[in-house]
Amino acid sequence: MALVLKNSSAALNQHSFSPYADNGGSIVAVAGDDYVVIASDSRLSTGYSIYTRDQSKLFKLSNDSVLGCCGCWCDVLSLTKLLEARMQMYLHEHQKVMSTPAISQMLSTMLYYKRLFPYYILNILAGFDNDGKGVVYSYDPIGNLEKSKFKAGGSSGALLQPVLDNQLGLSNIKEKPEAITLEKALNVVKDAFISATERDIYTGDSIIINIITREGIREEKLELRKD
Amino acid sequence: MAMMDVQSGDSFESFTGLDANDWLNASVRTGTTLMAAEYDGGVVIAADSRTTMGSYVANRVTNKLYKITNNIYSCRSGSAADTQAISDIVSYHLGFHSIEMGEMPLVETAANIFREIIYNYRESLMAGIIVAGWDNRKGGQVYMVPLGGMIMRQKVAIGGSGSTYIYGYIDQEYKEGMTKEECINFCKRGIELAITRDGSSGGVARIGIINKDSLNEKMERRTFTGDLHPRFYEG
Amino acid sequence: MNFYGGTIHNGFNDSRNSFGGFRGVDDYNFQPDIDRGFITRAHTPLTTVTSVLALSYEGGVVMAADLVGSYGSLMRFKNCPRIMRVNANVVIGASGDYADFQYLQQIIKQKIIEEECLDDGISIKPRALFCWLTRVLYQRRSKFDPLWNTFVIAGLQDGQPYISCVDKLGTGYEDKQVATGFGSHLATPLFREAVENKPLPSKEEAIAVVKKSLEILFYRDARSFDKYLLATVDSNGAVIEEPQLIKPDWSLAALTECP
Amino acid sequence: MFRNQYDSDVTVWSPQGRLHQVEYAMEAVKLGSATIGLKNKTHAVLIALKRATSELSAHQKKIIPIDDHMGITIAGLTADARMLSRFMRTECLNYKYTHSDLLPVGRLIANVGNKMQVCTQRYDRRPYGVGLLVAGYDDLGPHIYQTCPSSNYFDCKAMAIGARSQSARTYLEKTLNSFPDCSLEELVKHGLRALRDTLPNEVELNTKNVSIAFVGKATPFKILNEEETGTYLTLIEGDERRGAGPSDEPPKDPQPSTTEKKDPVPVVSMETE
Amino acid sequence: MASVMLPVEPTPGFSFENCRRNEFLKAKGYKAPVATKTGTTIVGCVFADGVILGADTRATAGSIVADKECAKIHYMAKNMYCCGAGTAADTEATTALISSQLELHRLNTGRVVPVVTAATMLKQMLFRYQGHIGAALILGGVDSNGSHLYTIAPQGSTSKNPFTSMGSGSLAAMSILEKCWKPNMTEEEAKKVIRDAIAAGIFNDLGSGSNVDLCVIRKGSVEYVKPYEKANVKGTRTGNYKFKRGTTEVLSKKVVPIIIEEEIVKPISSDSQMDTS
Amino acid sequence: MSSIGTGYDLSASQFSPDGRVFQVEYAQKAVENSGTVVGLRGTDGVVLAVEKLITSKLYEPGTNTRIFNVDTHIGMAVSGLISDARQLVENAKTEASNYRSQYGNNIPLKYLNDRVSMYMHAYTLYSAIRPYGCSVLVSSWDEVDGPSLYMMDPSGVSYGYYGCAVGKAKQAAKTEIEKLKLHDMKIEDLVKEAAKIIYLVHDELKDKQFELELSWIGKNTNGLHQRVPLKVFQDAEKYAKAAMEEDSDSNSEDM
Repeated sequence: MALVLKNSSAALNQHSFSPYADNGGSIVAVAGDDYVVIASDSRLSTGYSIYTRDQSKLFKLSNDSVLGCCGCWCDVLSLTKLLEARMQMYLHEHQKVMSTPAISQMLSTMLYYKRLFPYYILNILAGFDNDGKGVVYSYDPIGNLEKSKFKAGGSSGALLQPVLDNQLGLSNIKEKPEAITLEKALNVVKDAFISATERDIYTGDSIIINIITREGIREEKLELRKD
Repeated sequence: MAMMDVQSGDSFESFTGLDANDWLNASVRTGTTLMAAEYDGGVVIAADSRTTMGSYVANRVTNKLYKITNNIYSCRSGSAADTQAISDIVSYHLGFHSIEMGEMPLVETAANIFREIIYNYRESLMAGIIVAGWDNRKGGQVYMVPLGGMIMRQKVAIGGSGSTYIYGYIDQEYKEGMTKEECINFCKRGIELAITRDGSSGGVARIGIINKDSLNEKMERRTFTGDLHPRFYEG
Repeated sequence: MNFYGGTIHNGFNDSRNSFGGFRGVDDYNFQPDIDRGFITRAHTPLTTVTSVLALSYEGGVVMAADLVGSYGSLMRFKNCPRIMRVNANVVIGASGDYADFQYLQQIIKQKIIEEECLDDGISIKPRALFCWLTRVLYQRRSKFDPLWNTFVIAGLQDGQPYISCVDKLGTGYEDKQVATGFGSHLATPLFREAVENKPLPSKEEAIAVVKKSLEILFYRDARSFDKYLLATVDSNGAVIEEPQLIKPDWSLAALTECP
Repeated sequence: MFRNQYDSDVTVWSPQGRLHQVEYAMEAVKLGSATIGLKNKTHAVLIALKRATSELSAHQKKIIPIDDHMGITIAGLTADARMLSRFMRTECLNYKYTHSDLLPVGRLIANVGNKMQVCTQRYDRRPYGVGLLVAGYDDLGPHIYQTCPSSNYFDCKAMAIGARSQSARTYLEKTLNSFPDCSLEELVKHGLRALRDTLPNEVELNTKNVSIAFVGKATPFKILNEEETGTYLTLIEGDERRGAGPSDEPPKDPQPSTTEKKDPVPVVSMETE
Repeated sequence: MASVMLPVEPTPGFSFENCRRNEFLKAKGYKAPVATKTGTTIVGCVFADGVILGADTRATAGSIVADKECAKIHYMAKNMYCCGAGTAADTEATTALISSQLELHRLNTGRVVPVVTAATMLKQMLFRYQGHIGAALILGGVDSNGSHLYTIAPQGSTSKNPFTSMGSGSLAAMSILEKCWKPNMTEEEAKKVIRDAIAAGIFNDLGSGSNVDLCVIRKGSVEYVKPYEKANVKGTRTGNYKFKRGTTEVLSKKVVPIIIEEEIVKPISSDSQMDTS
Repeated sequence: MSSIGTGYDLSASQFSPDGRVFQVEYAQKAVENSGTVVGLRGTDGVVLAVEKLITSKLYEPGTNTRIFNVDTHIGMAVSGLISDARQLVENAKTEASNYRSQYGNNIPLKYLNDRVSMYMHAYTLYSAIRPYGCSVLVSSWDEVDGPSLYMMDPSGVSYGYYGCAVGKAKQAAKTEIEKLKLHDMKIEDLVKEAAKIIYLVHDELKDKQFELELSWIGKNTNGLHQRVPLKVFQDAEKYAKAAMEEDSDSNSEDM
């Protein structure tokens, strides 16, 4: 889902103010039956410069839900802060932590609330659905929610998604194994990012991977090309 | 020259000069402060050494005093490409012309060839040039050929974006019949004053002295490096 | 989502304010909810200031910024300090529109005075100031009336060197080094050389790298100046030193052939 | 003797310079069941006696979490407490949103105090008829704060409010100096003993009517479940009970009574110091 | 007989036939396509016995890396090389054109071609097209009167300096050059400075990447090292992405034979050959 | 107190037949029920001293402080209903903050004093709200105007003082103050004298425990209002206690 953004540096030149910026970055999430994996690159950029090489775009919302956001980083900060506040209010109100499906619905409404001045963000929420199976919810900037088993998005979303479709979706492959193991998911995610880094200048530096299982969230890091 | 130096054509961009990415698609400009002044026995020409792309200094040790012939130099301000191309063409014409005439080229002739080119192509050129030199007919001469393509002989001429800040200085300090050293200090101080106020000027002050000796040897040059600049009022 | 009720001025330096769309709180001291009368439209920067540099070192941080306020290409104001000492372990620097910086400086000063008056032994930490600043800038950005600045916050967060940066949209990030404006192109390579995948430099090394970067910025940034302020924050507190001069080397001029 | 004329509105000063409506509001705190707050160097503990309106009904909720680093127990009109706790929760959320840091406890209490004061000065509002014990932890360490309907608040080493809380206070005053160096477990035991002193003879502490919560340096505010409460209760099984004061004589509010030569010592005095 | 199929031999140089049409479309508000600006880092510096040029090897199309191993240091003459930044096609064509003219010039004059000649030819060509040819060049070479380094901007301005950098990574490179360059460096020292400058561009500028190419030009000898240093290596992928035969299911099969309708044989007679003398 | 119980003293918007507004007087009575507060102004600074009564051993030492910083250059000591007083402190802080944001410098004390006393007075006009039950001392010092000390009481009336006292032992404290030649006393001496007065007027019997609070502002603090440093505080307390012994043996004056 390409972020349609006019070239902000050109706009800045004529000193008309644009409230948006494209700070790059990509997110990939893969859900299995008893696990869900979500990964983001750690490069925050603007134009041809790198702001920082070490910015995680994954936000731990609860022990079984992690949100990956990239795109306009000022919107990402605002949305995630608001989300964390809303979740704490839910906890106070209902004395229980929000489930992933509940978060997914709330996030959708929060995005649509700003329909006429959107958050320019690619959101991918990873967690467990109501019957305990791994699930990936992905959104467009104004809250259109889609549930799936795997999803890629961000500046190199177009490069990553076909790899996932083939390797995880097993499209056009005759004998399909009955389930994708966590091993396989991790390998595909890492390899997809390595390939994306080759061809997308906004993706690189390193990947941060959150592996979410019933036991909790484990974090892995993998170095990528720094150019 | 009353109007704000239009050299910063993309004025808005360099006007604020804020956006660090403006150099990505900026054309090369010589922001520049130029001076040329007659003295008893010749002329002194002076310029700063900064060329900018937007607000990025593309070259901090530029030579803006461009040789046309041994005894005639042009001081370039405005688009680097335009002023270089024009100076090369004039230099070609004048070389050809002086061979035909069999005598040393006149400063006035050079100035008029500049005027001819800049006037006829005024829509597509951005060049503010001071032509200065010495010839045996009229001695030391300074000609001002600004953007519109007019021509004006002056005792002392200043040009480039930095010149706006030293009008007061030259009006007060210029005296006729200065000695060579007096004229050099007059020009050097002018450039230094402009450098401290104009963002598009900087680096070192390059000075050239043209007189009757310049006919056969290289023009005498002096360079006053940045660290020796005096510090003026910095309120 | 208009986060702060009331005008920006007294909106955000009053933590009792309502929260987003949740009017859960009844404001016990009447707060004039006047919006500023005139239309808020993005103004263009006029007097602008150039790069801010900040680099971490073992046990502290150093920040540097020159002293000129450019009015377009005119170096109009040569005494524009833009590194502000917030408290004993936080300094904040700004590039961009100098008027916007002065406006926000007043508000931060007032926020600090209120803390000092409380005299409860707690003073704002750099990350809190950074987060507060992102909210202020994001709100102004959302009203299309931005504070046209990039701020760099440097200090000690729980004893560890801390540097963060926010631009006029509210895009904020933390790193071991930051350079804004032209510094992001000219100083960042030298800063990354000094801190990336190696232990933090010593205080002297860090200051040397910063001074070399200032020198290169003076050569290459047409809106820079050779007089600057240097601030350090470490165990002996936040110190902004007296203005210092860059010592440039123009020997290159002689090497360029001039026919 | 002049109380009846001057005790109807909160905007009326009595000739002796007292606000009777506010003093009556202080009484409401005593209607709530007893609750105790105490702290050592690293933790702040809240212990509350939960009362069930009848055998059939569940026990009321006495301890309300505010944020990761703070929680409160209430004594008095629970509805008023709900409003105050909602205000405190919102303030903490605001501060976390704008500063990504925890709101220092003292500052929030000051805000709560100022918010409550408005209702003691205006005709159209009545004072909040509830006292809070606030346990919190911030850069300055653990805190126990007490707020009163008079909108005054106190930074305490330990405190007890609610029905028959005077006997708990006496216990606390005696063991006060040992608190700073107590372990968390020791601290909770002291609290439970103090709470037990407030019980009328026929009532015993059990996992149903006791609620324990604590907050500390690395421990976010936590209310113990029944099972955890049980383990602490068994720890104080052995200690003999110090006799509680006469069960229904409401002990003096911690504030001193202002002795008025002419006026008989009023049941309740307004702390005016 | 020129059948309609045969392409008409195009006249040399640029074709201007579409200019009037383009103006017409622009008047209608149609936005002309923008030649994608490619990022690059190219540097050059003079040292004791010659000139060293350096370049990265990434060509970008927008935000996508089009070529990871492209060569940006172009041959101009035996004693001269030229790095190009800006629009890849323009740098390629411009340097090739001038290189061929330099060869003719060398044959006509019988002498080593001076570097200033190449600089002048390049600047006059670029000036003629007023910057529409997006080529930013760094020309380095050694000739009879020493080693020279020229920077030529797309509009046609030139400058002659002991060190320089161009392209989107030029500022990153320039910070290293300003820090490390010294007059009369040895070849080893100069190579290190050039390598560091390009590396600064590769790692800090998104428009530049992959490897460092380097070209040392001394009096009478040239050493063009490509790659001088592979600054970045592709991550090793753990999965294997070869599909064994039969992975893709064959759903249906259909064979269509080729029918030959007519066969014509045309003999070529031997007497119509070219006149030779 | 002739019209107690006559019904003319039930709201601040009522005059009694003899022209008095009793609610204000009752509010002033509330001030007298609280600990004594003393303010002393010398040649080069102002000292504020408070007898903060301790009502329970369960409280932390610093609780219920009665001395506040309104701004960096203004101190405020309060007596009477402390929760009312805190509201006034908040109001004064806002005034000082608004002044600085509009005029760019520190609010002069006499102007702040006007603003806050008018604010207090507003609460003495209507029946829907009651007067503030506290008296407030404000102190400041600056290069040009030197030290200044004001006191505002529930009626909203305020005067500048060299020395003033409010609260429980107001009268006793005033007699002590009148003994001092404030005109030519330095701030270091004022601190000792203020501590002495508080200790002197403190009524051992009725309010067993109290905590002395001391703050000063003057040339020596270059215009910053601060708590008195520990060393100076301890010396002042020693001086006060010593003065108490002399006083109790000589036993000449009555309490």
